[in-house]
Amino acid sequence: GGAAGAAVAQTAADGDPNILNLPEHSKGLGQPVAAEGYGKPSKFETNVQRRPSPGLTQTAQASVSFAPLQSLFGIVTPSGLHFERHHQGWWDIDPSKHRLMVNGSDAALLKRPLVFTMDELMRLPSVSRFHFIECGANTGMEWGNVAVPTCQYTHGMLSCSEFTGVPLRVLFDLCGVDYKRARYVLAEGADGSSMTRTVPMELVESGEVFVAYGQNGEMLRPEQGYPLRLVVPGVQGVSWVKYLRRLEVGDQPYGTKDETIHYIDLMPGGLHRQYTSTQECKSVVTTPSGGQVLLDKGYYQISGLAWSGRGKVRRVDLTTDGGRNWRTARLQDPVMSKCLTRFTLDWQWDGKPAIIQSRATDETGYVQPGTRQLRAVRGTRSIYHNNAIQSWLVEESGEVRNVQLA
Amino acid sequence: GGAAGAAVAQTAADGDPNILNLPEHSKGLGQPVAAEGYGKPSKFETNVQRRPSPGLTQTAQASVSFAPLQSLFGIVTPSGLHFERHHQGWWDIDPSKHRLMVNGSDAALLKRPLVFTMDELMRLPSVSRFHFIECGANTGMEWGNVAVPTCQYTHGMLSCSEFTGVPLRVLFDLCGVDYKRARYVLAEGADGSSMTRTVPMELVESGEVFVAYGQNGEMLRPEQGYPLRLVVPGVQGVSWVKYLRRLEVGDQPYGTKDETIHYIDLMPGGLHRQYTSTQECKSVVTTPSGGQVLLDKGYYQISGLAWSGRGKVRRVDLTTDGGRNWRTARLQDPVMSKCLTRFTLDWQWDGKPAIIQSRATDETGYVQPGTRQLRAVRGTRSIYHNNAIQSWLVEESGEVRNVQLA
Amino acid sequence: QPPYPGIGRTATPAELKAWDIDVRPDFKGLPKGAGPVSQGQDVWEARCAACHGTFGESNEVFSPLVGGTTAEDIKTGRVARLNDRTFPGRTTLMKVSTVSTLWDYINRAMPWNAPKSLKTDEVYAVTAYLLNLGGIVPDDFTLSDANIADVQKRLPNRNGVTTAHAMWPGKGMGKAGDFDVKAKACMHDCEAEPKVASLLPDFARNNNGNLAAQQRLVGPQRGVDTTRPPG
Amino acid sequence: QPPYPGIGRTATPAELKAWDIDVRPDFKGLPKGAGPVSQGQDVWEARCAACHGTFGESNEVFSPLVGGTTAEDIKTGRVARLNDRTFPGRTTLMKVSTVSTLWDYINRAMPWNAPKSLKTDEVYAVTAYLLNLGGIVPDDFTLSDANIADVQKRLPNRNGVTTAHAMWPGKGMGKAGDFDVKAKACMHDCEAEPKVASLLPDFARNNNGNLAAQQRLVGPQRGVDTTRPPG
Ligand code: HEC
Ligand code: HEC
Ligand SMILES: [Ca+2]
Ligand SMILES: [Ca+2]
Ligand SMILES: [Ca+2]
Ligand SMILES: [Ca+2]
Ligand SMILES: [Ca+2]
Ligand SMILES: [Ca+2]
Ligand SMILES: [Co+2]
Ligand SMILES: [Co+2]
Repeated sequence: GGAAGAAVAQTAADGDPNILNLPEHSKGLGQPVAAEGYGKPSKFETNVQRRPSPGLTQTAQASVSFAPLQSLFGIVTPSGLHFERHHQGWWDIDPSKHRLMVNGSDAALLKRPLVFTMDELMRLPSVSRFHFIECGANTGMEWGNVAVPTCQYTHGMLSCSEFTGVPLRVLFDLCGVDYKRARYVLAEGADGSSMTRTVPMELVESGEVFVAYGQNGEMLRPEQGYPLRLVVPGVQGVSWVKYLRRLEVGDQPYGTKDETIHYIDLMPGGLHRQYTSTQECKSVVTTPSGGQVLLDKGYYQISGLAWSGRGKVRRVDLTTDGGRNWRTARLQDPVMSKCLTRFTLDWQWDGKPAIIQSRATDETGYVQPGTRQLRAVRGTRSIYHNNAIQSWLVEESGEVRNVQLA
Repeated sequence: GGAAGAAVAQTAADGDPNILNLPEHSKGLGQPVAAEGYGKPSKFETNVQRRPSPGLTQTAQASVSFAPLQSLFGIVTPSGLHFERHHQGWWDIDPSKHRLMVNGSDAALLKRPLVFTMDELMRLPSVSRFHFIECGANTGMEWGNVAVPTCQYTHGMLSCSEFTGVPLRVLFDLCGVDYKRARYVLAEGADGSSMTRTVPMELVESGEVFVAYGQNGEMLRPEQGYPLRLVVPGVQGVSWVKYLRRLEVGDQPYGTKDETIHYIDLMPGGLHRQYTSTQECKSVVTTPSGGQVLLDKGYYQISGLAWSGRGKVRRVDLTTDGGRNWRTARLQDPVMSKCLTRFTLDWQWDGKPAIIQSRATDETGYVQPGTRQLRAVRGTRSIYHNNAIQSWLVEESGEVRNVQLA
Repeated sequence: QPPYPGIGRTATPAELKAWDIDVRPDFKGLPKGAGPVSQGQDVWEARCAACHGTFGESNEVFSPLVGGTTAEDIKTGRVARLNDRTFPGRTTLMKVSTVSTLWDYINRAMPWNAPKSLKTDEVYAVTAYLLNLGGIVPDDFTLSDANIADVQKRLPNRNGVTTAHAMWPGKGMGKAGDFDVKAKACMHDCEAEPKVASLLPDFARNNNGNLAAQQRLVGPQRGVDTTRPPG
Repeated sequence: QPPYPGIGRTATPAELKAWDIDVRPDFKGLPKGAGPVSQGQDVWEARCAACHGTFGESNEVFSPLVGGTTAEDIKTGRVARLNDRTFPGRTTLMKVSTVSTLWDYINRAMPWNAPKSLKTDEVYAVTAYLLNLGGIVPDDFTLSDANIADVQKRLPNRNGVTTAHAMWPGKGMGKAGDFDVKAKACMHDCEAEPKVASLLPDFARNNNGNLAAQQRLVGPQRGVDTTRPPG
């Protein structure tokens, strides 16, 4: 193991050659504007990629690629690094041909079923909001044991963007939905899987759910559902139906494949919890984190992400001694509801083994549980909704390892 | 003129063929995950590019490319579309060889001049904050007359990102800066122009100024100064020195080329204002805006951006009758200091000519001026700091034109 | 006059028919039709077996569809093997609690590489075949809109789900607000026993590729070179 | 012990020398040296004239450096032509108020395609040549660290700048807080005269390229096709 090519300042007696010998870029003429009409990251950043986890899925179209959380700053996920979860592959759909239909399970549930073009949807009143999206299966590989080495793989089915779109309530009002009877919404995609999920009408009535076309200032990316996806803040990603083609209102939940065969949580005793949707309060330290090597003893800023599907993060506590003693971290502004919150804390590493954990509390008072507390209630076979406290062991060598504690 | 290929729903008697004939993507298998480890926008979005304005500069390396504000949502600018302003071209600098030096104009101004590697800077306590950056010359072509057709060219030297980096005060404290005497900071870049600008120590002491390596979750883009740039919230972009290699503290301003020969504002009477730095409160309607054609009469959501270099936007008013009557727009959360704020307002277009303007007020009470009010004080030859109210004329044909009023 | 004149138009009956394909647990949305197990076997072998195996047992492209259910389960409506930690994997038939889901999903999404290419009767037939493989319907069974509700009563895991939890953010079901896991935020001298119980074995170190190539080249740390042993 | 042990190290004298190249208006930072106008002309013709023109008059790659200043300006320290709206462009010598700026900028950034390639004496010389072209120093002048302060006293626009404005966000200069433009937020029946006074003439319609290709293909509007006449 050990650090791969740490750049140690080669300071000769009179100074650093990187200072004494002026670099080419200080002595020449650089590249023109609009060399790229749409720019790319530096060539020195090619290690920062989204990646699938080998062996996790048997196909690449019903699969996952994970966001490299260990290399991200702040709360916004660059759209090029947004995690992917497809069930039947992704498409780049012509928006001029895309349609959204709104109908009822029976005709009496609304006054008129409507069809919208993208031109029409983009004319309607819109909102822009920052929200996290987390797959219900995020950290699912870790219910029983440590399975993967880095936070890209443990927590990387998580991203956060500024989404823009039309509150679903606006569309439903246009259709004359009977909110008394219509307590459930079915969302359906236009891809091969025509992904379907049931959403509670309460979240539509609150104004929170919207049909989004924008993400981080531009249109959604094809991998994230271009030109239209549902945004269901606080709820697991599978409900944020991509390539959204249809919304149906009904008086019963729909028991779709991804709420009857998957995204059901196996409890001790053999019952499955069905329609588990909320992403409960959770956090993870991203710096330092598994697979990294600290270059030196001394000061580090511990940094990570916290979020809750029930509202704002209220507090994050950090320990470096495996949970005996905790300190409260700084929360970075802005702290927004159902959005990632970045936290930081100062740490002097003395070079001895240390176990770092973070524990988030949300505005409802819910406290992120430890692995043992979570397992005591839910066992280890739920697959979904693992929001346990993550532990990183910093070894004397500086190597950081993913561990679970007794 | 007229709309270029508006997608009208071709609704046959029994329905839209885009619904009746299932599209390929509903009947096939799409692309795999991580087809792109770093993803790109849809191929249908290629019109959304940053662009130089023909004839504005004589070279492409001392030049500008403008962000396509007319196509952006929310407040975050996608990094690939961030406006560019280079004086001697851009570079993709190896971060392992980049250094930051902090020194004093004379030795007594600090206890020790220091050199930092990127490894070291990225270990220090960091902040992540959303801020706009606007070139002091933004809208500069429009001081005297209408010069360019779209808000990409009138206002596109404007972008907004979540920046991450180290408060400059942390570095200055490490150097033992004598804040009593050292009231000015010189920032210097590592590119050919080795761009220099003077920054007031007050903004460092307030904790606002930071040396940034992160932008929208990833590292800065090469065009924006990778691996290090200064962030000076509220101050014109030229002070946000890219490829930052050196900071010097001094007891006098530095009279650099870009504060003595450029970025000086010519006033009536022939005096130049020097060291004009603050970007005063300003706003622009981006939808609808110049160069667009409205597809139809009826409902539109007017939408735009407001910002102030002195703090938060407090209010935005909108008119559709060229300034006779105004309505107050909705401000989109979050409203942050020295950051773009998105505003929206409902509008029913009756198909008659309309003149749309927005007028922002910031938390200091400063009201964005009209063209006449601004010219009455500053004339028309300032080049920089044109924050006048923008007017868009919607013609009966639906075409929107950039106009200035009598 | 609507608030947004000219935006949105009424969907036609043909359009609704083309897109409104969902089938609910109460069979609302289910089109009329029928298909026998024997026809289902033909469809299966022609259109499904390549991926899922002749008996739905394959793990090549996805977890097995069939297996792990018993005649006893069909009686109780609870799949006993869901409690058997030694049983490898969990098949579709072990989990599915509503037969509508099978019908709906096959109809909308299968075959995976040619979704929506099956005729309605073929969906009935191939669903019948899968149910037959699971011993839920006999070899001579013909599944139809008329008898599917009876089949539901024989589904092995039909009683295997609950909505009694706090994770449905609506009032229609579940028990919102009542968290099942109640942790406390202890700050000092907490009970925690900082003993490592699980970590990746050294041989698995490089399973996710060389981590040195998965971390930024600059910053407070590097990626560990997992092509070399630890230490 | 510093709060961040091991982070940052003291810069060496050689490093400071290599990078601390700025020259302030009070000439702090100016290295010793000298260069005559005649040598400056050689440097200019070899290294600068291709871009800026033999007499600094070219507008090919950048606005002209020289021109527009008079002997009278040298006396008053104010460039009169800055008030002459008919005078085309504003040259560098018309604007620059501190001679240190010229020296510093040429030293750090010119020649544009080979910045920092000039020797110190060459910077003195070519600065002298530019000043000579502007009639600020005589043909036989040798600019040096010893006499540059005298040249400052002859700079045509040396009295042409003010910091009396509210746009310096510090207290060291300017008058922060006192806005010069005081608009009011009238809401109803405002004085505004909504008469169009300026718009792009039809012949300039396509100057920035076809706007139809500069707008998204979908949404509430399209880009106007500027290859065709308006209407
Ligand atoms: C080309 C490969 C392929 C073919 C052919 C195919 N399937 Fe599938 N099937 C898959 C994959 C992959 C999945 C998992 C999709 C996902 O993850 O969403 C799947 C999922 C399923 C499921 C859901 C299983 C579960 O537990 O979620 C059923 C049921 C199913 N297939 C039935 C069929 C039937 C019936 C046919 C033929 C009519 C068929 N499949 C043809 C690949 C295939
Ligand atoms: C290859 C072309 C090129 C050469 C050679 C060149 N320059 Fe320049 N010069 C430029 C450009 C382009 C600019 C504007 C840079 C910018 O926008 O920041 C410029 C700017 C300047 C300026 C600042 C003018 C202003 O008003 O901002 C001065 C002074 C100057 N050059 C002097 C020189 C001298 C002296 C030399 C030779 C030693 C030289 N130049 C060689 C292209 C050139
Ligand atoms: Ca239906
Ligand atoms: Ca200096
Ligand atoms: Ca319409
Ligand atoms: Ca499997
Ligand atoms: Ca060090
Ligand atoms: Ca010019
Ligand atoms: Co999923
Ligand atoms: Co600039």
